[in-house]
Amino acid sequence: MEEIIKIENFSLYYGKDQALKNIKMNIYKNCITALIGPSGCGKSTLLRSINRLNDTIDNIRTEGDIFFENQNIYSDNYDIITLRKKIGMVFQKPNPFPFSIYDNVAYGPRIWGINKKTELDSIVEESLKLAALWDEVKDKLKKSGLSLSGGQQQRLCIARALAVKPEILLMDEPTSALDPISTRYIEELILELKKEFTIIIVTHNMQQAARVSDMTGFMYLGEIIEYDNTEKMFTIPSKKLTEDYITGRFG
Amino acid sequence: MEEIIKIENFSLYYGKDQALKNIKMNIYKNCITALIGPSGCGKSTLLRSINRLNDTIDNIRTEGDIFFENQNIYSDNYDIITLRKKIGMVFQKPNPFPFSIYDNVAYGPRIWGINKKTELDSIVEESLKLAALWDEVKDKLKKSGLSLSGGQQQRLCIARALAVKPEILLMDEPTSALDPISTRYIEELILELKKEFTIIIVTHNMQQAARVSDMTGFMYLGEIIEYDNTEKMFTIPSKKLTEDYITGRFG
Amino acid sequence: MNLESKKKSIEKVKIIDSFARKVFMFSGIFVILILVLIMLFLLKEAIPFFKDHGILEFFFGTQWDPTSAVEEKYGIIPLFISTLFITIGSLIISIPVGLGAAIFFAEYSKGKTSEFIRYIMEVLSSIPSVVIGFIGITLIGPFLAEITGSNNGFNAVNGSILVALMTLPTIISISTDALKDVPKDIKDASLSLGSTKWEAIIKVAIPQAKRGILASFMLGVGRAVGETMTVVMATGNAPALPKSFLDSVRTMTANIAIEMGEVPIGSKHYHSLFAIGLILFLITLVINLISQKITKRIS
Amino acid sequence: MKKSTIKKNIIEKIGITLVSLSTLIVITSLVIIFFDIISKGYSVISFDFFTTFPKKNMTEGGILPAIVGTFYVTIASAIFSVPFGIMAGIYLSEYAKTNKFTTLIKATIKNLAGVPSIVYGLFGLGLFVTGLGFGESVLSAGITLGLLVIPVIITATEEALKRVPDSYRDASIGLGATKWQTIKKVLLPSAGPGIMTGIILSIGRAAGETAPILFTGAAFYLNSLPGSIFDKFMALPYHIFTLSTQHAQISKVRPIAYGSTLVLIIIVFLLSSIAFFLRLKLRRFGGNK
Amino acid sequence: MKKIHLDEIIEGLRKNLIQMATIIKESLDYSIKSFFEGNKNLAETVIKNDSIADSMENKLDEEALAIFALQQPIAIDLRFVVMVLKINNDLERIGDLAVNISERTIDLIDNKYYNYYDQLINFAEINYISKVCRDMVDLSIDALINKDVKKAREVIKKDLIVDSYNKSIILKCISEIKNNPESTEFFINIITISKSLERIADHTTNISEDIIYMVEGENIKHSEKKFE
Amino acid sequence: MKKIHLDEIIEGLRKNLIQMATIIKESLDYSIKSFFEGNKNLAETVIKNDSIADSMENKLDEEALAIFALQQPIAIDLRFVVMVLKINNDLERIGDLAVNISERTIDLIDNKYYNYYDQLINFAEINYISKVCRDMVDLSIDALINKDVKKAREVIKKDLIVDSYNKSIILKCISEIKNNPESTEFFINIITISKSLERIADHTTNISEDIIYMVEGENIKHSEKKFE
Ligand SMILES: Nc1ncnc2c1ncn2[C@@H]1O[C@H](COP(=O)(O)OP(=O)(O)OP(=O)(O)O)[C@@H](O)[C@H]1O
Ligand SMILES: Nc1ncnc2c1ncn2[C@@H]1O[C@H](COP(=O)(O)OP(=O)(O)OP(=O)(O)O)[C@@H](O)[C@H]1O
Ligand SMILES: [Mg+2]
Ligand SMILES: [Mg+2]
Ligand SMILES: O=P([O-])([O-])[O-]
Repeated sequence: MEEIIKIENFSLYYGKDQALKNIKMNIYKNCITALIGPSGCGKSTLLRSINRLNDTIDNIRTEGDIFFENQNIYSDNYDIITLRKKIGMVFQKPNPFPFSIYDNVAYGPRIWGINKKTELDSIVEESLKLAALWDEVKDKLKKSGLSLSGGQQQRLCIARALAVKPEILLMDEPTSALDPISTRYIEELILELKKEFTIIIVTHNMQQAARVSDMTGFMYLGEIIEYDNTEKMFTIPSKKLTEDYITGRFG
Repeated sequence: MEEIIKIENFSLYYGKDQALKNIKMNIYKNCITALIGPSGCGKSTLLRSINRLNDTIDNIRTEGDIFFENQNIYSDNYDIITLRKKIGMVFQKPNPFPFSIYDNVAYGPRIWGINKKTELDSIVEESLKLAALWDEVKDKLKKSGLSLSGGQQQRLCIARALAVKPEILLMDEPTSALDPISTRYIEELILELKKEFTIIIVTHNMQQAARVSDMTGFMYLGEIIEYDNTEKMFTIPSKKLTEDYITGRFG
Repeated sequence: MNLESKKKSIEKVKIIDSFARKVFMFSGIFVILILVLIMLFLLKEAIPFFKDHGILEFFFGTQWDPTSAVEEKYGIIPLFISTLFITIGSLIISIPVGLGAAIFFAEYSKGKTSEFIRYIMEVLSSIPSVVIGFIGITLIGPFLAEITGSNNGFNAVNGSILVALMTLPTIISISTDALKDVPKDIKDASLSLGSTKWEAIIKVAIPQAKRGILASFMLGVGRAVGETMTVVMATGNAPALPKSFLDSVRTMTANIAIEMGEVPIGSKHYHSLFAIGLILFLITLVINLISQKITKRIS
Repeated sequence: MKKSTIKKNIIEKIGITLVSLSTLIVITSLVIIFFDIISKGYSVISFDFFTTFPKKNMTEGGILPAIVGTFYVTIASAIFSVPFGIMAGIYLSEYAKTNKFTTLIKATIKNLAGVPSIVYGLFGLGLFVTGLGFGESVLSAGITLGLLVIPVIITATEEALKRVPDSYRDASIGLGATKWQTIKKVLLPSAGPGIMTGIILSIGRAAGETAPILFTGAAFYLNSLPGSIFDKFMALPYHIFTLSTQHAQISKVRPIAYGSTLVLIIIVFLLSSIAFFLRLKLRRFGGNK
Repeated sequence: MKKIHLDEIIEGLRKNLIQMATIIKESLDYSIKSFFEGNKNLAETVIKNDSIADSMENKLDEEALAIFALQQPIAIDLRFVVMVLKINNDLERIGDLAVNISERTIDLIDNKYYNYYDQLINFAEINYISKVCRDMVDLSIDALINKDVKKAREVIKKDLIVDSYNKSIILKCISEIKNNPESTEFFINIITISKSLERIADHTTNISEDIIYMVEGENIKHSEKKFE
Repeated sequence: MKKIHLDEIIEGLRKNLIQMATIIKESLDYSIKSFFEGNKNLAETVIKNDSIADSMENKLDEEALAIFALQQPIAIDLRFVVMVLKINNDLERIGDLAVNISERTIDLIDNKYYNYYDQLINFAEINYISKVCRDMVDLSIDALINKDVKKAREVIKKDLIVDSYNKSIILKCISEIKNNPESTEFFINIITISKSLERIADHTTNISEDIIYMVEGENIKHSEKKFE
């Protein structure tokens, strides 16, 4: 398997609090990697370190490197704007912009200077198809994105992320605000998207990690305790801590 | 098994929308009964019909009867205030009052005219012990209930409900706002409480219904589709709809 | 979308971004400076008076008569007491009525009605103070005169009623919001323990909304203290120490409004008015700080 | 039913009666105010009332200069306060680092919103009228009113931006947008109605304020409309004030006073209605908490 | 590393189980054929191929375990996976028993125990039992493929026939041995083969019970309902 | 609150499995005893008690299934429940084989096949094999109770011994039959018993492999590592 991201001895501090401790981890291409662990263990922080979205927070400090396409994204002069284009993100709560469905998806391409209607049209259609939403919304692209149901909104957000043709998709608990049926839809979509994208997903839902991911990383107190293929993690984890956590015998 | 509640041909309308359709269902004493079903199928509505908390909503209309202690709680002149004392409720989000831990638990007894300090003290202690929270808070009863963690808050709410010595506890997705570890704690608490109380729990989490309940009712579009003992429901449900829902093959 | 060919436009976008940052920073700092300036200016214009006149007499003097032929008196006490009369008088009316109405709006009105009520409050709060003052002159004054038997109704009672009208919308809308922000859950929790709805409101909702309600009172105080035109128009404006609510009063704000038009610029009298302005500023500052402290703890 | 339950129910009845009474008091007051002003003011309202100057020592004629003056001074205040208010609001909410200094600034601005308007009047007199030598003029009064409402606009902008969920910012930045692009394309459109509401309310406030313009430019009577921003002006609220308290023949000008009051009330009523419905729409549409 | 929706995963598991069944059925066919035809090569093939069945069994077990761990099946899915685990085990045993038969066949051939074919001709029952056994295997695999409860019940009924053939074969062998002690090895081998066939029939019965459980959710093992 | 519900359920399952094992062990002990002592009553008890084992097997299966459905175990818990399913199956087979032994014993007693005890004395191997078999059962149950991988590996090693005893027993029986055709029934029964014991040993080996898998997470079935 080809490595697409290499995290090397990466640490992150919020002010004086160390939220990530010496993370070492390789993310493989076209794999779904799940991050699990108790609340506050640093899953979201790690995810947001990969597209440098943490930069928007004051008072943050990092050590170590994260390599993407063999370049250290934490080196000076690294082009973060382009990085964020290549690494899309989907959030916990569906957060479509208060625009029409079309404009939501077209937002990214427009930001990136695409304004030709025909070109935008085809990007919008393609992205919505990829996100398995096209059939449901193709007749109401002008309607507000907020008029959709929760699950559809989340797929719209996925389409929006896909519209700038990223290579990696980061998902931070993408189904925790959804009901079980929408959750299943999104999970299947994720499995579908794997063919073309590399996906990293943070989830509180152990079964979800089990169902969708190829690799699973278990984090605890800012560290990666165990990182292995999912089947192994859920049948024969090698660390006691992992086993205790996934079997609900924690604390 | 002794029946504690009998729901007979109960229907409920919000204005013109029928939210519950001809529900027939007996709740058994000292059993944990779980209600599952897709979003909007009427689980919460049914739950709130049992302690007549739906009365707070305008424009509501009911048909049919619910019997508690062999009295129809929907008959005229039925003493709802006392009914609610006998049927406690725990909500989705932990919602302690903005008082001290002590005053939270003492609230119910005080409402019911108990003001003697010694008496209150013993009720508070007893209720907190029942809710498996005593050890964690006994040294800080004067602290605000809001200073506790989410899981502790929920147990405080349970203690608060127990303090008026109800016979039945209604729980509406009591762990959906909690992390998996706090969820486990609450689940174990629920199993513990079964010895003394009858519990009805609404949950979105199928595994939770499986883990804690003795009886499970599957609702769909305002109807009870199947109601049987939990083991049966999760191994050999008799209705195709139930099987589709619990195995995630819905819609 | 060929990324490499967009490299240039990325550069452009970045330049625009940093330009925008500078513009916002500049205007932000500019506005902030101006606001700071106000405070400094008040201070600057007030200081000559204190230097010249001394602080003690200003604060403890019981007579305000700057234009006296005999001896100019700059005692703020009558003005201060007047302000106190109006503030307390208005709050005596507006707090119970406001809280009562807020409870009604938040808990006992529903759907369309509650939206309509919110609208009414907004309209009420937007009525300019001159209009209220005008009502004081034309409606309430004569009415008070009739029932008290005095020759006109321009006194502290009139002012209090009018200022109460001005503070009511603030108190009602903020208290209503605070009560409405109380999660339904928590009231349901109370009901499900066997309380009546009233008990749930009094024992749970109000404690929960306590800070918001208190903040609304504080803002009411702020408004009452700072109200100018209404008081100028409806309280008679006698600069003497009031003895009862039926006396005519002259609040600090009214005093500035009445005298500022007539004073020679740069005179001691002129600076004395700035001194009153500074005091007003400080009083409202304290009130605001308190209310901010209260509200901050809510979130 | 149990005794305790009966007692609870009686207490509840009394409580409901009391709060209903309070509500009745509030609504009745408003009705009385409107009824009084409308009933006594509508008779003087005519086309001429809006288009002519006052006559015969203001016992007759219209209120054209007062309306125009109010319009001018309100516009002047808006020109000054709106752009700076919005930009400062954006700066504080989006750019300023969260530290003690920023917190202090925000607190100060909130405080300034609560400072009595007469104090602004003092400041305007001291700085613009005399200090900077603008004299009593549209300009001095406009800037004074502008300063009065700037905190309102800043706060409204800030709050409207704060209501835009962080996830919008994250989503936009996550797609590779710059901060400015995010503000322009996502935040402002989302916060727009909220900011707009703030602006309209502050315009209403500026139009109705009397105290700040008392000594910064409002005139008792002028026989011409202001020709430049350095001219004095008549203003509707000030006009009402003078007619009802300063005029020698109070009873003679009373109808005109009523008419002016009615006009002023209608203006602010319209403005606050617009603001209200804007906010309503915002709440319905946005749901973006 | 491939992940698909639960239905597809279940379908994959089913396919693999059917493949396993096919392998086992072939093994059994060959072993019976080798026995009747005295075909040593064929018998050796059966023995050699057993490792394929073994590794297939392991693979299926692992797959089922992975489904438990990763998909957490319930209701019909759960019953299916549990059934796979059990049927897998039965199939593997049938494979082993086919190997037994082949081993006995080789023994018979290698040691040229006399009157080989003649004796078999006298033994109608050994022919019958192997035919019924093969039928049962076919039927149970059919039942598995088509979730056909009727066929599964047929299998269960046939088990009694096999038992009675087995008994009479053993008795016959004993009397043959007594008549002609020189044929002891031969007939003991025949007994072993017959017993193996009887065990195979038992295992097809188990499989059928599992299929019924899976489809109808009713456990009829060790119960009186078995022959309904 | 440290207590964990799942732990209790798992513990309950373990207890029931151990109880099942105890029942089976007793069955086996009795059947071997009845064989050597020619105690028909004892043999009949074994047969009668088999239904207890059968219902126990069903109960355990159902329990395991309920755990899958209701608790959705993963990792160690999952391995444990799967192991229970398998061991349960093996135990039940051991029980069946014990019944087989008892049936043969009764046959031997009823038909008064001659020289009963004398023949047994000549047969050291039948004594040995039953002893080793019982040891294996004991050891594997011990391994199960104490999650003792070492003991489980011991069991697996002993399987080879049993196989060789079984072979020599069969050869010996054949030669006895040839010498004395009248004893055919007797020796064929002995062969059956020996084979049953050999199968029992096989099942204890399975059990041990499952225990190793549960504890160490390593599947050694059909693998070369088996005898390490
Ligand atoms: N902006 C921030 N400033 C300061 N500390 C923060 C910030 N964001 C997160 N933290 C802290 O960093 C740690 C890791 O937080 P993070 O959100 O990454 O956890 P998480 O594993 O995603 O948790 P959850 O499952 O609850 O989302 C926590 O202790 C948290 O309190
Ligand atoms: N106060 C109300 N007024 C009008 N309709 C309502 C009200 N509350 C619920 N409903 C409607 O009644 C139906 C049942 O709602 P209910 O909340 O009982 O569902 P639920 O099964 O609890 O859903 P969820 O799992 O999302 O909590 C839904 O269609 C809902 O829209
Ligand atoms: Mg997180
Ligand atoms: Mg609900
Ligand atoms: O493995 P068995 O053939 O003895 O069940």
